[in-house]
Amino acid sequence: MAVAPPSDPLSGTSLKADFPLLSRTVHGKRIVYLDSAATSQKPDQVLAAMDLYYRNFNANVHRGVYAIAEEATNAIEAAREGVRRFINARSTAEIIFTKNATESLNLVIQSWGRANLSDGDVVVLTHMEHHANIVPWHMLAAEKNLELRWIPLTDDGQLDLTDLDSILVGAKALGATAMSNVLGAFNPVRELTDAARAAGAISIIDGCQSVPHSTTDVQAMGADFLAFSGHKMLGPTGIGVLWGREELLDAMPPFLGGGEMIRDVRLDGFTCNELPWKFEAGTPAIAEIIGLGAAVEYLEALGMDNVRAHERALTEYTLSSFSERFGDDISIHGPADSSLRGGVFSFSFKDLHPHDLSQVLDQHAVCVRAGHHCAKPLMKLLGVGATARASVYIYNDTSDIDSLGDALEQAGAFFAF
Amino acid sequence: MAVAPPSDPLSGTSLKADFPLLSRTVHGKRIVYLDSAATSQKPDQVLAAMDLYYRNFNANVHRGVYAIAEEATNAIEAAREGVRRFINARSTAEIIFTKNATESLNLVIQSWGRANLSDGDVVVLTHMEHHANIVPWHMLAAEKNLELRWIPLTDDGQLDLTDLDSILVGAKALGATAMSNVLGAFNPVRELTDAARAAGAISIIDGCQSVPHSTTDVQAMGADFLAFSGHKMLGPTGIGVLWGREELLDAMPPFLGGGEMIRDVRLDGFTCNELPWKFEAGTPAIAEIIGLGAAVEYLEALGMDNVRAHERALTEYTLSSFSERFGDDISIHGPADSSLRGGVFSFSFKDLHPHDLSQVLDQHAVCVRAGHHCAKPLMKLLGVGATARASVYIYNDTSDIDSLGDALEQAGAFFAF
Amino acid sequence: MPGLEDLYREIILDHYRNPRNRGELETPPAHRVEGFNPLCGDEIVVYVDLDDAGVVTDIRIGGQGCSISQSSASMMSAAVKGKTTEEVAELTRAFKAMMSIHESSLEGSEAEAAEQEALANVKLGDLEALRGVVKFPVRIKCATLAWNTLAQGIEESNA
Amino acid sequence: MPGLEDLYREIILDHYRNPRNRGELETPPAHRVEGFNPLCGDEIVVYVDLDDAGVVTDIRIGGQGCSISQSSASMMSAAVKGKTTEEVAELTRAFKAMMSIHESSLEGSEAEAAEQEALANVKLGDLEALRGVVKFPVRIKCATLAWNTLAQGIEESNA
Ligand SMILES: Cc1ncc(COP(=O)(O)O)c(C=O)c1O
Ligand SMILES: Cc1ncc(COP(=O)(O)O)c(C=O)c1O
Repeated sequence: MAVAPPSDPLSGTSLKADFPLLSRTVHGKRIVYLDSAATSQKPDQVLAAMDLYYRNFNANVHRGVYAIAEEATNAIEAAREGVRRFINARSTAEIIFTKNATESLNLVIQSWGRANLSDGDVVVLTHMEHHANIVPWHMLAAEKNLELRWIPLTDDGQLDLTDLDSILVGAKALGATAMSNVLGAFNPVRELTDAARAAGAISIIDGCQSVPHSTTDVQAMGADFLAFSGHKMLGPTGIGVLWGREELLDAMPPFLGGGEMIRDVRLDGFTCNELPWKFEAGTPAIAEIIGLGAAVEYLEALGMDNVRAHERALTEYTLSSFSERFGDDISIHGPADSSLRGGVFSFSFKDLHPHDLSQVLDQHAVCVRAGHHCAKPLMKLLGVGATARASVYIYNDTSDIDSLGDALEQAGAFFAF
Repeated sequence: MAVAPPSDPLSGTSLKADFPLLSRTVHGKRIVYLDSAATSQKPDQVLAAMDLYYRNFNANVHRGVYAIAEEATNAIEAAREGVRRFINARSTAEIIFTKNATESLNLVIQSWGRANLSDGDVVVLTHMEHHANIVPWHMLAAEKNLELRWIPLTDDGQLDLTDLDSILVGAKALGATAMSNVLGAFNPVRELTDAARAAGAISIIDGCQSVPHSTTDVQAMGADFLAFSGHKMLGPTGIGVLWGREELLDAMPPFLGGGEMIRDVRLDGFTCNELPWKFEAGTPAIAEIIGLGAAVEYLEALGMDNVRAHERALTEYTLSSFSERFGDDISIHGPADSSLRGGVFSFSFKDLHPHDLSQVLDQHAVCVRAGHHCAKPLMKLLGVGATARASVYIYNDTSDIDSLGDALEQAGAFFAF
Repeated sequence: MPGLEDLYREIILDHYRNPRNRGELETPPAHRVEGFNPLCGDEIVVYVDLDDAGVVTDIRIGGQGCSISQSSASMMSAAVKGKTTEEVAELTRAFKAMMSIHESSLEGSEAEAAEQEALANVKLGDLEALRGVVKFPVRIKCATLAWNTLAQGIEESNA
Repeated sequence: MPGLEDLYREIILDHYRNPRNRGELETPPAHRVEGFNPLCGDEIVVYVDLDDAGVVTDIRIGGQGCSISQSSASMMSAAVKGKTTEEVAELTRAFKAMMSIHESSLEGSEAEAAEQEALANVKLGDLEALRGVVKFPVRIKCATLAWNTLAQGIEESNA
């Protein structure tokens, strides 16, 4: 259906105008924002949608008969339908709003995990998981005495699937990120979920980095659960999504108890509401859901294949221009082939510590992250305490990469004295 | 220190100008918003604070070296200090940001409860609790086989504390709302927490309705935990607070696992970060925390004693003018004495069903809620399936109450044909 | 803008004030089933008696709710008495079709369109008075509560 | 606006490139303690040897981190060797006082003011070079990491 994408269908330069923060200056220079893997900037359209809610129909949802309460309810349910369409879920019953991807993962791991796992059960994770898909498993493992197994990595930062089937033997669940927030690697999700299903395990996919940057089709993915965050995909903070297969969600016990998630409450017990509300206790993040809905519309208008093509073009530019400019002075983790990776570049530069490096880059208004990126087991495997990480999104263009390169040169010079 | 408050130190009329939604019209009439117990309107100041963040320093927090990441981190930690001051907590280590009060309560009940309660233990709740302080206990009770006991109510909708000490015998925890979202009753929190402590129970106070409407001093309150939501106190959706005593929070196991809440993560385990971050997994609701900080500043500038005095004056006006206008046609649940109650009026009017009533009121642009208000056990006790509820806040004034009265007259006439 | 008269037709208020078939039936032989509207607290109890041929020989309604949910239940009770479960199912589909908002007809297949037409021929009688509810979307669940509860009751007593 | 020169003084970069007392000590007799900066991933390992009189007879530093955390650790190791634990505690307080941002002096009591003055007399020597870190608040934790870790180590070996 899709034709081969042109080299770069989006112009990051012209999109910049939609993002108010990108016209800000820092230390007297125009900001160069290269930390979208941590959080993205937000377009005017998203801010306007939330503002409209607060100024025109701010009211609590689902329980009001009056006009603005109905408008608010319709707006969040329309956003739910927008998210459903965006990831091609079968039904809005499968779209659960959470506060962030971390809560989404904890919801599955605690609710599904407590109900379905017991002493000695095996859970398989990858060595490139974010803490959000590790720590909740450690917590459950301590409670239930589970065995955690780890899918290793190849030298160029991809999953090493050589022994996948034997690793999965006896496993009840597989947790895997669709794209690494450190290595940039896109993982072969369908291959993973097929292998998991064959082994009798459910699969829980962390889509934090993949959903904002590529087309998502949960049905084609073959997964059982998918978690992602709004703030990394042009949406506001305070909103995440858990998608899950309806049969599984239906069978799971509730996670948080309170208003909205009940059908009846008595002194001696309660019954749950239907999906998706069963898992949405308390007043929802109404403005944030509306903002996420607007973000999804913005991305759909661009076309996710175009987003991916743009970032792939930018990835190729980055890899080649940096290798040309810096040769062996720079080393970028993860796959070298741009078809296997997204626009997240964890790198080391000369002998500079990432923390010092990003401090100097900041003086040039270049924003990159330095740290363990919530992936300490991966850092240990890479043999580093931290990396510097630059990451791009729709509004970035080659001039941003050039600015980063210029700032790297300055940093090299500064620490060479 | 505080002198007897004047009859009404705030003018709701002049405050209205700060709240953009209140100038909206519905069905051709200017909106009369009387549903602040469900969610409050937001002043320009709060919306501007969030907008400023998104337009000027939107970045992920706690992990960035660059300028805007530092600005964002400082902003949320300043908001934490603002909340600490607002409720007079000893330390910001005790201020935990959640997504809403429901999550705050689930956090305590699940984390503290799982670690400290076991088979046959007793938990005491009041018969006027919101589902958010009932359902999580039902969930834990089913898991741990706990006994739930209920503090009964007097005929005029106050807690009946006659047998409090005997109800508390052997109890490990007391859960009580500081103010009922149905009856309007302010409960004698200090008396409750003293009795609980004497019985060896911790106390978990639901401050959703009290914190927005009166001065809060967690140290004077004598409680162990206090939960409240931002959206009911001029703040945005998607943000709640849990305050807890540091010793208890320190000893509790983590609730959600992921980034931010860790000190170290290895393949074989993890160690927790310090308070308050230990309980804040994942990217926080950054904009929402900043918005809550601005809301707290707005309320502090008004003075919480003034807020209470204003609402008390409005309560007196409502009770007396409605009794004059409607006599026996209206009956308002909860205490008749305005010193014992806040501005939340659940009522029945003639023989009209609340749902029908609020539909008619909506035609007159008067927003009141109809339903069980997430307090089904209380509804059953009151012998009703639902009530209509009008609730006021700082921006309401006597003209809003008059508009409600006028609309009630029209409703009576409409259904009398 | 829809007015209150669109919602509260006189016949609705009549059924609300003078509900038909209010009460209980002995169980067994009757089957008892409860329905909740979690949003507003409305509760409905349906007692239904089916004979061996699947005919609704008797029905009673209990519970409490707003004028829409109560009048809908009352009208339903009058409409289904003496009907077979197939006829009840068809009536239910027709009623729910009337209650559903078709925001986009793009999604409907041809089969659905044919079904729509078939249902359009089902006589709704008094129930037509509830058509105005569609203009007040939050109230649709009030109107359909009794119907969903009855459907569940019939299903359970067949099981 | 503070410039990079305020942060990266020459003496800091010297300690970073040529860290003093880098290595390990045998445990026991030495005590080993690890410190983490959860925000950036810096890790420091301090080996400290105390004699019966509470004198730091030897100290070694391991781990990895940025120039600020590493140079602070290096300078610390040089500064504390041969000192008593009381002297180390005083030096630590003085260093941390230098590292703290006093946004408001309103809150400080008179006793605190006196303490401030006493600490001002403690000679920090090379450590003075780290004063510029205060202008870069996120980096303060880098500078204090080694000190907190040492304090914990001394506490543990006294216990
Ligand atoms: C007394 C009380 N407790 C708890 C809650 C739950 O608050 P939220 O829905 O913001 O979690 C509410 C409000 O709905 C309330 O009024
Ligand atoms: C791969 C991955 N998983 C999970 C998360 C956690 O997302 P959040 O912090 O929004 O919960 C992130 C982002 O920090 C991520 O990059």
